[in-house]
Amino acid sequence: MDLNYSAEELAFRDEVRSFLNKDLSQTLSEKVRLGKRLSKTDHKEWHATLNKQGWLANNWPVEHGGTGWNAVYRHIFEEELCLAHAPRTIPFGLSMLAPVLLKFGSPAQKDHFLPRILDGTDWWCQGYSEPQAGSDLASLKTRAVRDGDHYVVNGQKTWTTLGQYADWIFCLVRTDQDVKPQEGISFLLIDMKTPGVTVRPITLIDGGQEVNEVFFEDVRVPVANLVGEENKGWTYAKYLLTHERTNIAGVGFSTAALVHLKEICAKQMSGGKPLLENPYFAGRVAQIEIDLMAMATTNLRMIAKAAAGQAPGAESSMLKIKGTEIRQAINDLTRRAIGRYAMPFVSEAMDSGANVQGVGPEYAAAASPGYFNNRKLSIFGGSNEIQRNIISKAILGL
Amino acid sequence: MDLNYSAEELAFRDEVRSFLNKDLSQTLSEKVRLGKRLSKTDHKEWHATLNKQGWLANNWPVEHGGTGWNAVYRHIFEEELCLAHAPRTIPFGLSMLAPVLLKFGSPAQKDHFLPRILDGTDWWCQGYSEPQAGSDLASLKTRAVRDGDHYVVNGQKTWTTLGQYADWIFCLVRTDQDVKPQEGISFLLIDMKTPGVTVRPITLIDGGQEVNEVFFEDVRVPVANLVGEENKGWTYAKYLLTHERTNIAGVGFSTAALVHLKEICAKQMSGGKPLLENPYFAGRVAQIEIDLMAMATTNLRMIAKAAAGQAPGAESSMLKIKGTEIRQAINDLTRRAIGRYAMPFVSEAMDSGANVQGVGPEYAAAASPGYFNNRKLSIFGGSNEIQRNIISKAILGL
Amino acid sequence: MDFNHSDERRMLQDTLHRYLSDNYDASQRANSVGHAQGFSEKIWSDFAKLGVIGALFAEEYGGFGGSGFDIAVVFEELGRFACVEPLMASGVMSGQLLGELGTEEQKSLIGDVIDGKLKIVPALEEPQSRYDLDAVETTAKRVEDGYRLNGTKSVVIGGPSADKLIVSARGADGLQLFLIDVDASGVERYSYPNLDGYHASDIALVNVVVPASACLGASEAVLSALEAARAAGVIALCAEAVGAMEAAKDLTVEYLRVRTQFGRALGKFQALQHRMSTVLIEIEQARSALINVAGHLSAEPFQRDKHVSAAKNLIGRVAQLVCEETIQLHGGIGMTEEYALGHYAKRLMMIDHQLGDVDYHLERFVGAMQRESAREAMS
Amino acid sequence: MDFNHSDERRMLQDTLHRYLSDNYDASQRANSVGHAQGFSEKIWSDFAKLGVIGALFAEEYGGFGGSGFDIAVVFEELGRFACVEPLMASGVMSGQLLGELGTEEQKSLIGDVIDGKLKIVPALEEPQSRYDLDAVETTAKRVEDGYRLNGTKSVVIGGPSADKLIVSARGADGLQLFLIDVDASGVERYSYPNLDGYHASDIALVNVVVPASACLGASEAVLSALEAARAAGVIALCAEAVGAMEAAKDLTVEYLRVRTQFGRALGKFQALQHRMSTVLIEIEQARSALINVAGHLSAEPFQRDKHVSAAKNLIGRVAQLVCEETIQLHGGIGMTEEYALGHYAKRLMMIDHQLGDVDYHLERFVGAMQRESAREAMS
Repeated sequence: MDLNYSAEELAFRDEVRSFLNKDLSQTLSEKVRLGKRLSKTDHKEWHATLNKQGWLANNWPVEHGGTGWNAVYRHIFEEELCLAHAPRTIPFGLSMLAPVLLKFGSPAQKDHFLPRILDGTDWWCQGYSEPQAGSDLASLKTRAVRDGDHYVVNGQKTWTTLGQYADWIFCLVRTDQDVKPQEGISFLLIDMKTPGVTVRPITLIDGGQEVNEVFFEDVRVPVANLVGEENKGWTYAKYLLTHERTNIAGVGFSTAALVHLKEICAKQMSGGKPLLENPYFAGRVAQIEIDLMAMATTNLRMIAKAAAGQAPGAESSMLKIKGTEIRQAINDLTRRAIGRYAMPFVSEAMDSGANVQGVGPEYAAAASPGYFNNRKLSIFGGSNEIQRNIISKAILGL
Repeated sequence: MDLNYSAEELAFRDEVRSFLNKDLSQTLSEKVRLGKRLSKTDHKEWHATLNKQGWLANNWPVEHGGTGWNAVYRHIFEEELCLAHAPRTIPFGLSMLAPVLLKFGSPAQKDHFLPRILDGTDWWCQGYSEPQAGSDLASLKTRAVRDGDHYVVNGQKTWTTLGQYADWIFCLVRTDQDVKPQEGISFLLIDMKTPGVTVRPITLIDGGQEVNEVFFEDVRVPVANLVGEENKGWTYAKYLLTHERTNIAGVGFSTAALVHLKEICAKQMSGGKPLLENPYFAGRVAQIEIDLMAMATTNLRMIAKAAAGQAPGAESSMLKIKGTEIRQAINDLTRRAIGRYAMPFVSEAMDSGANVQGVGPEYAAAASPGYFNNRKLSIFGGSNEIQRNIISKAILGL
Repeated sequence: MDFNHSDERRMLQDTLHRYLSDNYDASQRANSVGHAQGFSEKIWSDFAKLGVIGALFAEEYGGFGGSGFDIAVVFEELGRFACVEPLMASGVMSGQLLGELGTEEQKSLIGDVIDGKLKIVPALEEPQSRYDLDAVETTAKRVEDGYRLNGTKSVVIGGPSADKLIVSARGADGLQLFLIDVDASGVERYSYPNLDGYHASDIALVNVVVPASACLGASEAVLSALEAARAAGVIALCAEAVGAMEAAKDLTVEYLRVRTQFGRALGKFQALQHRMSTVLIEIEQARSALINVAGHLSAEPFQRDKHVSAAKNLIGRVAQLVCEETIQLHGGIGMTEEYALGHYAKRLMMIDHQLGDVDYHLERFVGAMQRESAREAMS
Repeated sequence: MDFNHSDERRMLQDTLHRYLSDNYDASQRANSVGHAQGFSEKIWSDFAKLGVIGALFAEEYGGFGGSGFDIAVVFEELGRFACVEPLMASGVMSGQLLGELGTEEQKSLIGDVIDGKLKIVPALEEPQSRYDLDAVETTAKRVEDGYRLNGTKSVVIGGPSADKLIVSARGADGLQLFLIDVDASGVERYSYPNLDGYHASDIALVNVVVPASACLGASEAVLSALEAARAAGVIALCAEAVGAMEAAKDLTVEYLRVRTQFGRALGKFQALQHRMSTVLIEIEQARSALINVAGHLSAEPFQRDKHVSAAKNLIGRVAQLVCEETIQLHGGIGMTEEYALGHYAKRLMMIDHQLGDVDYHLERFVGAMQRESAREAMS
């Protein structure tokens, strides 16, 4: 039993730190720290920076341009990026589609698509959820009907994150109506510029537009864009969901958010003293820090297990639930910490590079929108209720 | 809208107070305040005192020796008794059996049994739960088979509160095996002295023996002791359960317990100051007091509704849940308040009239046992889970 | 004991309910939210005509209400319809302050307020004051025939539509209140919407000179008048919250009934049923806390303020539960701006940031509890 | 980074697990609980033979362990079997104090402790001290060749079976520790069982005269030694709690599987499933907190004590959740003394009353957090 990093791991951490020091611009990290909305350009620039360093695809094998890092290295890397307030990488191509292509894609698909993810040619988005499906993913209705060398796709996807920026979408579509829901699904790659594809952004209650509806009306997709076999899409989807859950606990995000919260508490005054000296507020912050200290170790234990080749199973559901609870609790305290300046909402002031005057201290603007935005954490990626069902089945055998 | 009592109600409250001042002995109220176990004699004496005053049967009609009070008067009465640390009256005869007899009993049963409840001749207990039934009451298995002028009863009841002191037990028994579970149940009155009745006390984790198993082996019960019609017992049982839920919120108990907790907090020292000056502990106490202030009003609103003749319905389930949560939270804080003296357990010192030396301050002994004992509040009388099912059905229509 | 509203009060509530049902749909709300000053002239003048503003004032000032329960019934309906017109700012708190402290001339303005012609808005809090009404750094310097005010008032809800402000300032005479015109020289407003659709202003006072007659009451009475005004304001906020909770709950119950997942209505899943039952129970608690505080508006200050803190704390906690659970039970749709739930959820959370949040009032309640306990120990 | 125990430590854990499985059933436990001094001679001497006591001490004192993780594996097993032998009292805390402060002669006693022949128990807390180790009112007056001790030590767990005590007292030389015999003149023990089956004593010291050689170390080192001893004790308590939680969870999962209600296994009800999943998640958190504190026993005091408070706070909260939820999910049967669940539930709650409860350690953690924050602001 040893809670410390090895010398090699520590050296790697230093390497990451000095890279961030050098290549992550202050402008960009300030935007992230203050919770501003990033532009498409911000995201693309950051991907390019990481790609130049060779660190963009940190969960791909080396032969495809990945780093080949193990779980501990990936953890160190992700944590350092969070603490330095680097932008998140966009996961749809890198960590969702790529693992599926690597495992189930044709050689032609791998050769064509993987490099384009790395060099930023293709921005991918995810076409899973549908308006009537929700947590019951397998009940999806978007249909793809074979017509010669094409599938003709009709239907609608929703909650498509950053779909408005995407060049391509990977979709689950129904190719057989007459079998059990899970058995008639295929995994299709669709060029967003194909006629018949329409994107409609959805405004969320934080005022941002990060998700979209995507409509398909007689969209013709070459059969070559089918991944794996027809009607086997559910298998690939489940494989993808396992990968989606890497870093599911969000320890790095929570750690960075807690640091930010404490900085705010040191500046906000309450009864003539810094808020962190108020026992009620300090008690709340302490409680979260205590929970986070434990979860960081739970996370490392699961990572060590994964690095040793043991399947994560229901543990990732546990991490998802606890991780989102902690992040949401930090968001909640951040909102509270601000006091009355948590109310003003100058939406334009939150846009990347906007020059509109905000209200109150600079850290105030994103607090309440951030609280509301992160309600999504317990809803998407398999709602926390679905995760509890998984735990009950897997560990309790109930 | 008026939150105050009327002049008549205030006068009645004063009358109750002066009665308690005069007729509730200090010895008895001290035992209750300190959470000691009451003896059979303690209970019987208190019933006799109330009966002498004419206030024992406060939910019976006047013609049967009751007070005829409305819901508000009953509420005032019960609250005053709690605040004065009077013992609870034993509800099995007074508030459970009696309403059933009054509504469904034969004239002979009323004439025989009701006066004996008042004058203390008969101590009743309740034979509902069975080992395999639990919350699923209707699945009970104790059988009564007709044999001439008798039923022959075989089976087992459990969780029979204070059954070791009882003279009689009212039982739900199965008289027809071949119909739906609810339809083959009858309501039977059984003399505990009948051959074949055995009582075995159950020790609970607080060290007390307040519940029992009751075994029936070929127990012969006169047919005259059947209440109402054969196989209609479920109707009577449901009627009884509604009555069991009077004062279900336990506002008076919680109020008295909170006063007791604050007295403890004023005496216990923490870091050289009274515990009530510790912001963390005081914050917890305040939170409960705030919840209790609101629940007291919720309770009065429901009482006002009941007094106006509106059926209580799912509201009593809400009161049961919130009421037990608050009482259990006060028990929890009382245990915490004591500090290390919450650990010693000199069981004999808790018995009524025992002369064994306790450990630590006099209020310490009952704190932890009281915490554990009151875990029952959310289990019995329809577990809080059952109450949530009721709420979902009734109000949500789910 | 009587938990029924008087006939008059029930009629007022019914009238307002019907009016808002007929007139305050999503598009009307969007108009008010989108309006540069955050309200609709039409709705405001209708409120005046319907007697909704008058219901917030006592008869002696030309109104026909002003009790805690009058405020409660009005604001419960406003909350139920997610109404953003700044009635609390203009109708409740400044009314209390003028009534308590105003000169006859100042009180005479209340008639215009009731008629909907004038909006007088309290501007009390400052960037560093958090929720303390007496942490005032704005200065009032005596000058010939009056005072010169300097300072900043922050997040003044209703500020953009205000005609006059009641500002607090500290000077040689202690803490004072002044009634000033928004277009007085040196008053600078920076206005913006809040997240919940209300509009507010940060207001800089730069050498604003006011006559002595602008002063409200004697300074020794100011703090207790501010607490009384806070009590009335808290009743309005709590009632608004209860209305919003009921609306959010109704939307959610309906959604659980009709939305199916895995072949069953969501409402058939026991885990969701049990969570929804908690929401119901806690909303009943919130309603009781509201009744308690509304019934104690004219009680002696110690008891009144204990109920103020109890209610604001409890309702803040329940509001968060309702907000988070109703969004979670809805899933993604509950997070879209298009769907009404979000309006209630945002308002419920922002109410916690007005007149003291859950912790602020917990701390005040603890203080009251400790004083009571010390008093009992002495007696 | 390595989350696996060393082979030796795993072997120790396996050995102890097998021994307790074979020897510590309900009736053996009842014997220990019912014993006038609250332990079984047989079990104690077996612990010594198996090396369980030795595992709690470092090699320099004749043991073969003594690290945080050694303590953790032993006490997790003791907790899993609801073992009431006072190993924490005699093996962990007094070992730390003797090791840190003892004279050579005093340290030489550790061999007998490891062999199971001697029990040395710390008697530190007093009726008014709550959880503060330095709130000592027991007095040590210098007399010729020694000290005279007067005072009361309260709820000394393991007191009834102790041969020697380490008592704290305050005198002209400040806070000091003394090693005294329980049968020294003036030592009066009142012994009793605790609710969880452990036995304890209240100990009056009435003019107890001890030689100067009974004193442990210099007084300026006492407080930091006490905190180090507390850290070791907290590791033992947290590990015991984790073992008890696992056992309570296992009983409950099994019960949910086999118990039917309304024609279905209880475990099929989604509301119960979801609550059980919370219990599981929080037990994982508790295990992580235990690992954190066990891994920091020899860290510098500030970091060590931050983990001590974090672990004791978190595990106290989780213990209450596990206690209350597992009883509730069982229903009535969970409240009977006959069924093992109650033993775990009671122990879990009583652990909160040893060496500082949830609030005590929250307050300490807050203090550490504030000092850290102030330090960062300065740098």
